[in-house]
Amino acid sequence: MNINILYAALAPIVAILLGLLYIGIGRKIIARLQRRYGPPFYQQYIDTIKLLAKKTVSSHGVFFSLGPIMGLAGSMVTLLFIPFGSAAPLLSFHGDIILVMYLVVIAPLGMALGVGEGSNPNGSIGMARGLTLMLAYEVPFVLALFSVVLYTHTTSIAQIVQSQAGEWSLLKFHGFNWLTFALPISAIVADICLQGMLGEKPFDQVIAPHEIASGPMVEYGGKYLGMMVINHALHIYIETALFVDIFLGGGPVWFFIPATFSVFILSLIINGVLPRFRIGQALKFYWGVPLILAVIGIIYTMVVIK
Amino acid sequence: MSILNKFRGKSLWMLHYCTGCGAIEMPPVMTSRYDMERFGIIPMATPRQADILLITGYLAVKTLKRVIRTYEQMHSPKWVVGFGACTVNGGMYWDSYATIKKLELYLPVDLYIAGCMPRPEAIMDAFIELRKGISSGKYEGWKKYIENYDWYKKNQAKLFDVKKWSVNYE
Amino acid sequence: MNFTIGHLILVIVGAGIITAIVTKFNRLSGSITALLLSIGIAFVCFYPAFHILPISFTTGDYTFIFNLSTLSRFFLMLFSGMFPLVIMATVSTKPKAHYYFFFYLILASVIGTISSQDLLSFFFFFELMTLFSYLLVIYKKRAIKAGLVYILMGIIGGLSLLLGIFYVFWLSKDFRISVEILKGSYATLFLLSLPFLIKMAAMPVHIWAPDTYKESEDVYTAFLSGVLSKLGIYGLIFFWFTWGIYGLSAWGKVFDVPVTGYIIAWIGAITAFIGAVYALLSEDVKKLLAYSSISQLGYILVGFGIMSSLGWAGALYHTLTHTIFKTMLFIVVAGIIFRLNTTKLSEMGGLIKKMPVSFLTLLVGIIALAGVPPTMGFASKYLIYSALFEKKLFLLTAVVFAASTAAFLYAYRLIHNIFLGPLKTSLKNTKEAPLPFLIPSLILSLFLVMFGFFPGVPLEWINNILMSLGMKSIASTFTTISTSLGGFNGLLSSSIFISIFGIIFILYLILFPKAKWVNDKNTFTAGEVMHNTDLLTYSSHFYRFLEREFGLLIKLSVKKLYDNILGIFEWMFDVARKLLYHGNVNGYVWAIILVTLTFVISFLIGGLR
Amino acid sequence: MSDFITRLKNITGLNIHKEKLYQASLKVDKEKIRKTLLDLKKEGFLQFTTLTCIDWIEEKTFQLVYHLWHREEKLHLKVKIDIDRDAPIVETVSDIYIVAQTYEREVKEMFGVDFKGNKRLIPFILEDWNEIPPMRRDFNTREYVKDMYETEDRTEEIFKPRWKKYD
Repeated sequence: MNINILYAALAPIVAILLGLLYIGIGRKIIARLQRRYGPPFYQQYIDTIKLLAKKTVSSHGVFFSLGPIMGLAGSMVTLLFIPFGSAAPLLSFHGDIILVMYLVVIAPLGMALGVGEGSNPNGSIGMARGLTLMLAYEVPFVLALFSVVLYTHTTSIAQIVQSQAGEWSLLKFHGFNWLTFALPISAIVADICLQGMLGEKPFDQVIAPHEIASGPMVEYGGKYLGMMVINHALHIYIETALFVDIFLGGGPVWFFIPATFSVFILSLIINGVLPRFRIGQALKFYWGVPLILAVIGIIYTMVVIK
Repeated sequence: MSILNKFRGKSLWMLHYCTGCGAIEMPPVMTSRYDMERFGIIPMATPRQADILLITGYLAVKTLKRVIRTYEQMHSPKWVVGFGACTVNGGMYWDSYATIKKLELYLPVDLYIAGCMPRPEAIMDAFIELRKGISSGKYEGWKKYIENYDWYKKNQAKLFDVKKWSVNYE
Repeated sequence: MNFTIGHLILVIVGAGIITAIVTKFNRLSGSITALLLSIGIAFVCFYPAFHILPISFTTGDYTFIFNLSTLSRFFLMLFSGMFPLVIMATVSTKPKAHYYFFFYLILASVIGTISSQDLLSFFFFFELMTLFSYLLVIYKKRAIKAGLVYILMGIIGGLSLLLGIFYVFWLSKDFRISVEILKGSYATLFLLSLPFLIKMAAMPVHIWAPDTYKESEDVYTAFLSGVLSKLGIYGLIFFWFTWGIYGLSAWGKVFDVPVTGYIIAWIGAITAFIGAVYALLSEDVKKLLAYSSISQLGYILVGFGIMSSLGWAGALYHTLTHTIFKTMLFIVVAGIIFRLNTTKLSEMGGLIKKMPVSFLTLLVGIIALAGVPPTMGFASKYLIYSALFEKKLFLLTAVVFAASTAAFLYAYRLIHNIFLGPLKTSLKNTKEAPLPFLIPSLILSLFLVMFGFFPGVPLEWINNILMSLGMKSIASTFTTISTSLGGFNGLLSSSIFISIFGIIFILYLILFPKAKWVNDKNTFTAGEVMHNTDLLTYSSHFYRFLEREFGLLIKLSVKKLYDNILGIFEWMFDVARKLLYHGNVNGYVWAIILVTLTFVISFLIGGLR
Repeated sequence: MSDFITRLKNITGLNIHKEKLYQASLKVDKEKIRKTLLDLKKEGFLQFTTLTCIDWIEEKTFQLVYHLWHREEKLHLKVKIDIDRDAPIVETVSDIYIVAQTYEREVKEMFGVDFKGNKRLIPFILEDWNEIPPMRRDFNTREYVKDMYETEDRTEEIFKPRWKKYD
């Protein structure tokens, strides 16, 4: 238990460092996809430190300043309820997947309040789009989770991870306990939803720098933006860790970190070659094929467990 | 603060104010051919996030007001780069009634890139120069702007009503 | 101290008369009298040393029975607890004498309804409640048209209830429901459910709600939506539990859920979703809250329809949550309307600096509405989802989850359009809402947060109800709720959130230099000076892109369906009028003969049976 | 083409000169401009291309040129009027061709020609302009530039920008 608390205290720092590293390597990979040389992999750290080292702090109001703080706190608390693979369950025995689904929302909600007080219409449009995108991807995603709950008879993430546990060693590879193999359709649906959660193309309507001047971030600069970048890094870690915990069996640290990274890179590669949907199209997309696939996945699960 | 300056030099987020023909030289610099992202330079959408204000081309009095307002909205430390002959001395608009001739009278220009137009190689070279200068703390235009605020405002006031256009007077 | 329900009702009526008389002389002292008396009544209902005894009296061979079951007590406390808070909010609006009189009469009839154990007195008090409620709805002149729809739907519900009661009587020759006789009777089930579905504004019969909520007096709307609509779920549980889950299961099961319950759950889910969509597209703050109310009551129906102990616990928990946050939201909004004199969302904006307390309470309200953890909204959502997961109702889950995500959308729209964005130039001199609006909303938001930390406290209460209804209780402690699938610790998650927030906030205060405050004009507008900051407001048609996507849904509104039905009726009556009132004496004679013949034949058939 | 011009001449009684293959010009009196344009619009000149102004300072006149385009006959017709430079007032044609509203605003701003009846003669592109209209030939640009914008180097005292020169 004490070790667990230590892990919990360290988890946010590790997650921030990992998330920033993922973004940095991701930028390099995107650059290579576009036949560029690309920035160094540690570029994101430099950017973050630079932003935090900016000297001017201009704020539109109390909640404008509190928004990023609330976002960061929301992301960190979510993080603690997601196990770090099978290595450290952190607090995940004290809350289950439904709690996590709602804790994830705190960060955008806090951000939304700050953005709203920024009194810039671009930010408000960005938030309206972000919430709509959430409306779009949550429905298929919750159905994908539903099939997992059907299969494992639990909503606790730690127990879902345990149910996929095999013998983990470098020599012996027991990947076949993964829910990805048991529930392939649901895993695909969840991965499609992950694309929207991470806000990668074709679902980057929220940021859309060319349309709405980077949307929610339009009035944020300097240190606040630094906090938002950290929050984004945390967000990337949370979403990918959730996916790996549920569908790729968590696993020990040497598997967990590369797994989260490859899940992120997969969505980034898709991001690299696609243009952007209109927000209405994104809604139509998610409520079309992925939703039907999710329902098929559930029916498949019901057949499998019988 | 020299360590922080090293970080600042390696991460330059740029707001490009594209008037006139200078804008056409930017796409090759941004994209695969010259790839400025490898130096940590990426274009930004709003002044709040940017470090460099890049002015590519002539500035009419009318656009100068907006540029100054944009500059004042940026978070310091910040730098201004004048790009092309038009920002140096008016260039081909040397006798135009509407465009300004010397940008440094109104904004603290840290670096001029001369030429009509400067080639992408010139821009890259200038960015590297800027990067070195920022890392060593050589470029401090934003400090000068604060120190000599009245001097700059006096110059600006000759062209337009600064009270109406500056964010600091509201 | 012991007293009967009859005493309680009489005392409330008496309090209403006293208040009315005082208000006649002086509005302000009338309001204060009303407030004090209502606090007294709440005290009487809450204080554990006071025992409210059952009462029954017989006239002829009929016995009226009034008794408070565990379920009734829950609702009694809900109603009598909310009552003084709502009354408090009326103080600054200074209403007329009959306003308070009717308000007290509504409370009296509601208490009569929830305590009556026989059908006739239930019907009597239920109808009285509808009538007084109608009289309060039309307190404002603008609401007369909306009130017409309200009373019409009330009458339809009342008739349905009466018909159901007569049917029960025809079956059992008794005005009390007993399980054996009712088994297998769809008709009674339908007739005895319809009035409550109307009260809860479930989807096909919801048409009275948006306009009534929008037009009725602002504070009364809080009571109407937050409190009175809960009578629907009380009625449903009151009648349905008589059948028992096993009795209902006799009609067949879908996914381990009785068919009737499954249908109710689907009605609830569709109500929740469509209500949420209408809410996020509405341009009027009260209409938004009205549709939100419809949507939230849909969740209660979903929980109720699952017919498991988790589902009913979820329904009852959400009843409590919704009562608290919707009453609060309507009171806060009433305060804002009191200052602004407008209900249009596009005429508000940027009020956060002018009304900080209202903002904070509304913020807590929408967090509870969205069901996000530090408030008690999450616990009720959690129970409903657990119930859905447990019974493997995946399509329902999808619809309910879509609805609850849509709730984020309209909740954000509510807070954004009123409080965020640039301050409207016309609202420069707005002041904070008066104290009578703020105090009740602060008290209620305190409850929302407190029960968010200790989600087990209300659940213990609900467990008592479940056990009295013969169902399994939910495993819980003060801080945790656990189900067969999982569980959560409310105190842990909330306190960790608060502490991390605190740590970052302190770091922020230490490390960050003092922020330079910038005004609304100093925003990124591509260098332009916004001389009119109203142009920066993004509030009307906030989700325009969704309007395009949900276009079909909007076109297929239920109201149009009713209009079409009305049109058909008008046409029919027109034809009938032309046939009957043609001015020809022969025709009248024939008509009379025809009607007489019909009666005779029907009597003969009846006799033959 | 020539047929059309001849026909146009016959119908409207105007003195039209053919200049190039698809170009013709016509000079009318200042008072007749509205009537002429109305007639020409009836004949099929539906497109009002632009309105230009020439400052004949020696003759003390402004020449306004209305450029019209006939789509079917492919004829670019220039209708010219002369107005007095000292009292530059002419009647608007913005009710005949709605687009003329903007062109008239521009001419008003750049030359100071007033258009009677134009409902939207508000300032166009110049902001805070206090001098005589800048496109008039008696406006001395050089002098104005010399007054307004300093050209000598005097940033030495404050802050000297660095240079990147490429020859």
